[in-house]
Amino acid sequence: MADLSVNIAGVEFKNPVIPASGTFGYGREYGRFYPLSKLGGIATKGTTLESRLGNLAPRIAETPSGILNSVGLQNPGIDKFIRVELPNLMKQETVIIVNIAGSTVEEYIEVAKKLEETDAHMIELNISCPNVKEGGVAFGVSCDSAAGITAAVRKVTKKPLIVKLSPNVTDIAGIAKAVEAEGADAVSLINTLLGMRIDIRTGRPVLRNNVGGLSGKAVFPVAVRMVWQVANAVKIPVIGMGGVATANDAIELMMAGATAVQVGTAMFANPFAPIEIIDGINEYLDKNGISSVREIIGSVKSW
Amino acid sequence: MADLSVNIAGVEFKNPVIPASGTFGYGREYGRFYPLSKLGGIATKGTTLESRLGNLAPRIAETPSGILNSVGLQNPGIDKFIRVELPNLMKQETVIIVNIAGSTVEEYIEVAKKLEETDAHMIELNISCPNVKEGGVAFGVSCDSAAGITAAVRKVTKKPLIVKLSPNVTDIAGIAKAVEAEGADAVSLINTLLGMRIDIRTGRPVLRNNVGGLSGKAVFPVAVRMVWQVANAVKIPVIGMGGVATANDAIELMMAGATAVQVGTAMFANPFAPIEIIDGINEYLDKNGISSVREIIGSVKSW
Amino acid sequence: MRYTQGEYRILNKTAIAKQIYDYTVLCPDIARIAQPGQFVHLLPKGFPLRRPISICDIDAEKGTLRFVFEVRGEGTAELARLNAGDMIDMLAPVGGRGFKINENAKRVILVGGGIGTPPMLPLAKIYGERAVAISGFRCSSMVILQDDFKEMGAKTILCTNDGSMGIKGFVTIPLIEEIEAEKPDIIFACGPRPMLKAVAEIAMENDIECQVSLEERMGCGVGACLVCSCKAIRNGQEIHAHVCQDGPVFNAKEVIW
Amino acid sequence: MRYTQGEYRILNKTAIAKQIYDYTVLCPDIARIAQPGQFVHLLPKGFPLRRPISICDIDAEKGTLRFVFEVRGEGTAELARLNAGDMIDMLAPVGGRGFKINENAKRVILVGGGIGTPPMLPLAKIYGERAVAISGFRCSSMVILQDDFKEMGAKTILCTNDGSMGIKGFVTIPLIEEIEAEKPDIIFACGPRPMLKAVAEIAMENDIECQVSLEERMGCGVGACLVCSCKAIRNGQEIHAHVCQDGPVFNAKEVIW
Ligand SMILES: Cc1cc2nc3c(=O)[nH]c(=O)nc-3n(C[C@H](O)[C@H](O)[C@H](O)COP(=O)(O)OP(=O)(O)OC[C@H]3O[C@@H](n4cnc5c(N)ncnc54)[C@H](O)[C@@H]3O)c2cc1C
Ligand SMILES: Cc1cc2nc3c(=O)[nH]c(=O)nc-3n(C[C@H](O)[C@H](O)[C@H](O)COP(=O)(O)OP(=O)(O)OC[C@H]3O[C@@H](n4cnc5c(N)ncnc54)[C@H](O)[C@@H]3O)c2cc1C
Ligand SMILES: Cc1cc2nc3c(=O)[nH]c(=O)nc-3n(C[C@H](O)[C@H](O)[C@H](O)COP(=O)(O)O)c2cc1C
Ligand SMILES: Cc1cc2nc3c(=O)[nH]c(=O)nc-3n(C[C@H](O)[C@H](O)[C@H](O)COP(=O)(O)O)c2cc1C
Ligand code: FES
Ligand code: FES
Repeated sequence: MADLSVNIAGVEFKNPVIPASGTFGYGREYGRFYPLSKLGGIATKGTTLESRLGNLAPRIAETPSGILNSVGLQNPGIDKFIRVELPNLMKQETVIIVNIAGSTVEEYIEVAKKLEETDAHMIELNISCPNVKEGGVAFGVSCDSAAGITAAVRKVTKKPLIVKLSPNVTDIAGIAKAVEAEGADAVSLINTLLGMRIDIRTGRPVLRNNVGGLSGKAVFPVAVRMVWQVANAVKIPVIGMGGVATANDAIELMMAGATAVQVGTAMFANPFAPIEIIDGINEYLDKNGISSVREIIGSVKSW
Repeated sequence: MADLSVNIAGVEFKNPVIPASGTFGYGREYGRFYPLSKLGGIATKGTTLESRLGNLAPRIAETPSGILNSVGLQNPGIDKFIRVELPNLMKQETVIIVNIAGSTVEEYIEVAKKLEETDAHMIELNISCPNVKEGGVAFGVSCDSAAGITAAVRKVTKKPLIVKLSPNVTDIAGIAKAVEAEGADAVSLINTLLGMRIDIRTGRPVLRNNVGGLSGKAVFPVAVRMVWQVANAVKIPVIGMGGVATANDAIELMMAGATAVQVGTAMFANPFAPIEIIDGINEYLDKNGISSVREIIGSVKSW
Repeated sequence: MRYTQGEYRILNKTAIAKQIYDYTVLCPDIARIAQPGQFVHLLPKGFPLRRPISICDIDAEKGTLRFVFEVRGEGTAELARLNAGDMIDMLAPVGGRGFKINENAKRVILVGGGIGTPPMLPLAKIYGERAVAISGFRCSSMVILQDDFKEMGAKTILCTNDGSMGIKGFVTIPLIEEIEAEKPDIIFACGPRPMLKAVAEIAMENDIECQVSLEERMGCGVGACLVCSCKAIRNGQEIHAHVCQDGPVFNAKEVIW
Repeated sequence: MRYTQGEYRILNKTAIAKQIYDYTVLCPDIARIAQPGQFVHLLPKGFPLRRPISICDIDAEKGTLRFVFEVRGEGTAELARLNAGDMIDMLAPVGGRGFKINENAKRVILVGGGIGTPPMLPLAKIYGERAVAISGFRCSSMVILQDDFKEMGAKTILCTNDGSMGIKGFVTIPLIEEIEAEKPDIIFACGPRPMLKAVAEIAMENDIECQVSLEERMGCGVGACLVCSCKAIRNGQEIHAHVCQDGPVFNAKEVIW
């Protein structure tokens, strides 16, 4: 049994595998498959100041080795989250990462302030959701706005702050450096790539929102590249995600520079994916005589 | 038999299906599967002023529903191309699109000038190749540099000028508008998305160049989205590509706004892909009582 | 309740109509707890997403489930390649709310449209002669399960759009006739949305309880990803309910059509 | 010449060693023109890329090709699921330059390393008793084709790294012995790059013609995509040759190791 623990911004994770925001609700559903305490952590569904209905259905489309989604931040609002969901989450003996979103800087600040009085372990600032009209992704695509919102939230929270980056940009490493400079304790990437499908029988976009976010195995090579670029550009830890479905994928992303990985879309086909990934990483380390998973972080030998 | 012909910048294509640059060499090899005259056109391998060796091998990696390549513009140089390859291409009774690349604006200009004295039908300006260190993609990722190079080449050529756009950008529609303003007659997209794979057995990137360009079905939803965005932003025709493997894919991309499609990676699994796509589009049109393929261009009914 | 996901043995496969297949799968743990109106979430090998398919028969004793599906796209085509003896990857039973059974109901009408017919069969099994099973199909080549409904003792009425078999026309024609003949306690329905809407309106006009099983594209199937939303009214408020968890069966009054 | 791509019937499949399979495929058009050293480009169903596999035997009369491959990753695992009677998607024959056969050669040495052994068999067929077939494997469980070489009349020498069968050590040991015993006209070799390099050096030192079959990751397989490059010297110039079209067989002198 190798040492699977990793440390991100002072927070200890028993292992580096975390279900990704938006694919795991608030943990209740997958908690009916396995004890949540097995997980390294949980990133909750993106939560906003007020409750939101999200976009109209259809909200999902299948693509080659991937999916598009356009949920659009449906959530009960931060107050109800803190009242109803957080207490249950805090009982699960795993790291709770609260993913927050908003349409204005003020909204992000308000949400972060409300979380400051809770026991939640970390905040993940979603400045990269492609499925909301105002705000959301807009903050994530320029260095200035990404830096601005990071600085603003940094002022109101002492909790470790992860900034989640959008892949729909020319220079993701530049944005990572900008948020690092403003006090982000870690970055997570990648959120979804903007995509579209059209049903040629009806001539209509499959998603009612026309476009949606691409995730799943299809995006994995883009995730590896971006994690590698960002890990080479910043000193803070990188949490990698995008198409991770197996232990080998997780190891590859960690070699590229990720300290931990998130797993999303893969759970729709295999609800046990996070558990199998944890077991698989352990097996790999044992087989290769590596005593700690931390040894593989950023270990890629680039040409 | 429906009317499959389309017109791009005054050039008549007998059908809207064109093998993509870099995947079809100069036509000789696939010409041993079927007469090249069946094709709407041919986009040649990217050609530079001097001959180039390209990157070291391995230059290809497989990914879920896609591939990464890092060929890096290996080519015999424009003079040899004009002397040895172009005469053969011009005999094939199809539209010849010469894809050109370079490291400096001057190099692009020189290449375009040399082509001016030939019979080649169109020029495709590759400002988006991710596999060369200097130039190449650098021109394609900012509006200013994309506009600048388009303007410079525009001055030296009367041939219809297609500018090929990079998907590795925050705002592809903005770049399309910028090159349109400088006299591009059409845009083609998408070139490859930058990606990476690591062989976890060796800890080495699979590609000797570390990173490479992602193409194939995996990128199709990104291509549909970008074609749709660009077609809604510019008045010049859009040539769509990225993961097209079947007639249905081609129809979907045309509904999104493409006047023609290019087909690349799909040929590696199925050398007859372009021919099957042409036949399939014809069948679809006949079955749906549509008399011309032009009716489906941009016909998507967005929500 | 814990969710179950795994590979289960296919005991039987029958082609029952053009591109429509009928499977029986051995899964005692699931058969013991599955309820009418719930569904199974099937993984076509190699695909990113599972396919939701209604449960068509539950045999707790034999430990089997039965479901019937039509090949529509690539995923169902892949599933249809599986044969008796093969294993199928199933997440089941899913669906937070199946049909609400009123044991005391004296007369119920089951309305199934096309591939929405299968989930009506467990209801026919429960209500037997108290049930009228109205099924509508596009044409005779798509007709399924009529003998099964008869076997359960239900009055079995068949419609086809083109009149190639049974009554020519929509299910609403015999539905209205049956209501006029004797008002039922409940109408259960599953099928294309326009059909469900028409049935719901008829139920409303006649003040009859109506339970509809809805379809929506799904991700997780268990309530975690929120993709399978449908507009509904609850406690006077418009909400985006989730078909997999808040349904797939809804009281027709809750649905915003 | 036209290229041929299509689905061909598998006549026979045999597991000949751990994870190594031997296929015979009916493809008269291809068998008629295929040459030793060429390969077939096989598509595992659903994969973006084909897999290059050397031709191991050509029977123009029966219209069959034979090839042998080891399961290395997901693509070869998918191919290995195919059985006799199934169809296989094949683009063949590919390889612009196979082995250059000198009919007059009196003595040739064939050096095969591991899964590089199969392409040596067509040469043994041609040269018969004039050939010495040296094969090297990691261990006894991976040994293949030794009886086939004997059947062709070749002097058959086996090495394993761990000595679990035949000579313990590398193929270069018997190679040097055989050269010393009697200098051959040509050495043909296929196998891992370090082995090829060692063989090439020995050939160079002894001034013997040496033809090596190289491996590189491929896209199109026909010379169009330029991904399968290898550094070579031609006309005194360093070039990036393409294994699929300029090879897979190269004169060892051309290769930059
Ligand atoms: C609760 C529920 C019960 C169902 N019961 C049955 C049944 O008993 N028998 C039957 O034949 N069909 C049933 N369906 C419909 C069935 O799920 C779809 O026909 C099937 O998912 C189509 O998959 P495909 O691979 O053929 O199509 P594709 O078009 O390739 O599928 C692409 C994606 O869209 C989704 N999708 C496409 N059509 C539908 C649809 N109508 N509903 C939901 N998702 C869709 C697929 O699941 C997949 O994610 C049910 C749907 C739901 C939601
Ligand atoms: C000309 C030639 C002849 C060959 N002949 C044989 C043979 O007769 N028997 C045999 O067992 N093997 C042979 N090989 C090697 C064989 O092609 C690879 O083992 C196979 O492609 C691996 O595929 P995979 O799906 O198992 O591996 P994966 O790792 O899943 O493959 C991923 C990608 O890398 C490529 N790749 C991986 N390893 C190699 C390799 N060594 N060479 C080329 N591409 C590779 C694959 O083709 C695929 O595109 C030959 C290779 C070449 C170039
Ligand atoms: C249905 C769905 C909903 C998502 N919702 C959110 C969200 O609320 N907040 C967020 O930061 N990311 C959200 N994401 C993005 C994922 O957290 C993750 O970044 C992305 O899906 C890539 O990982 P994957 O390929 O493993 O799914 C969502 C993704 C999916 C598929
Ligand atoms: C092996 C390979 C080489 C390529 N070379 C070029 C090139 O020289 N110039 C260019 O503009 N695009 C080049 N491309 C990009 C393709 O033309 C195309 O834009 C991309 O592959 C997406 O289409 P596809 O998914 O159909 O392959 C190359 C692509 C591949 C796979
Ligand atoms: S499918 Fe995930 S919530 Fe319904
Ligand atoms: S594989 Fe395409 S040129 Fe060799």
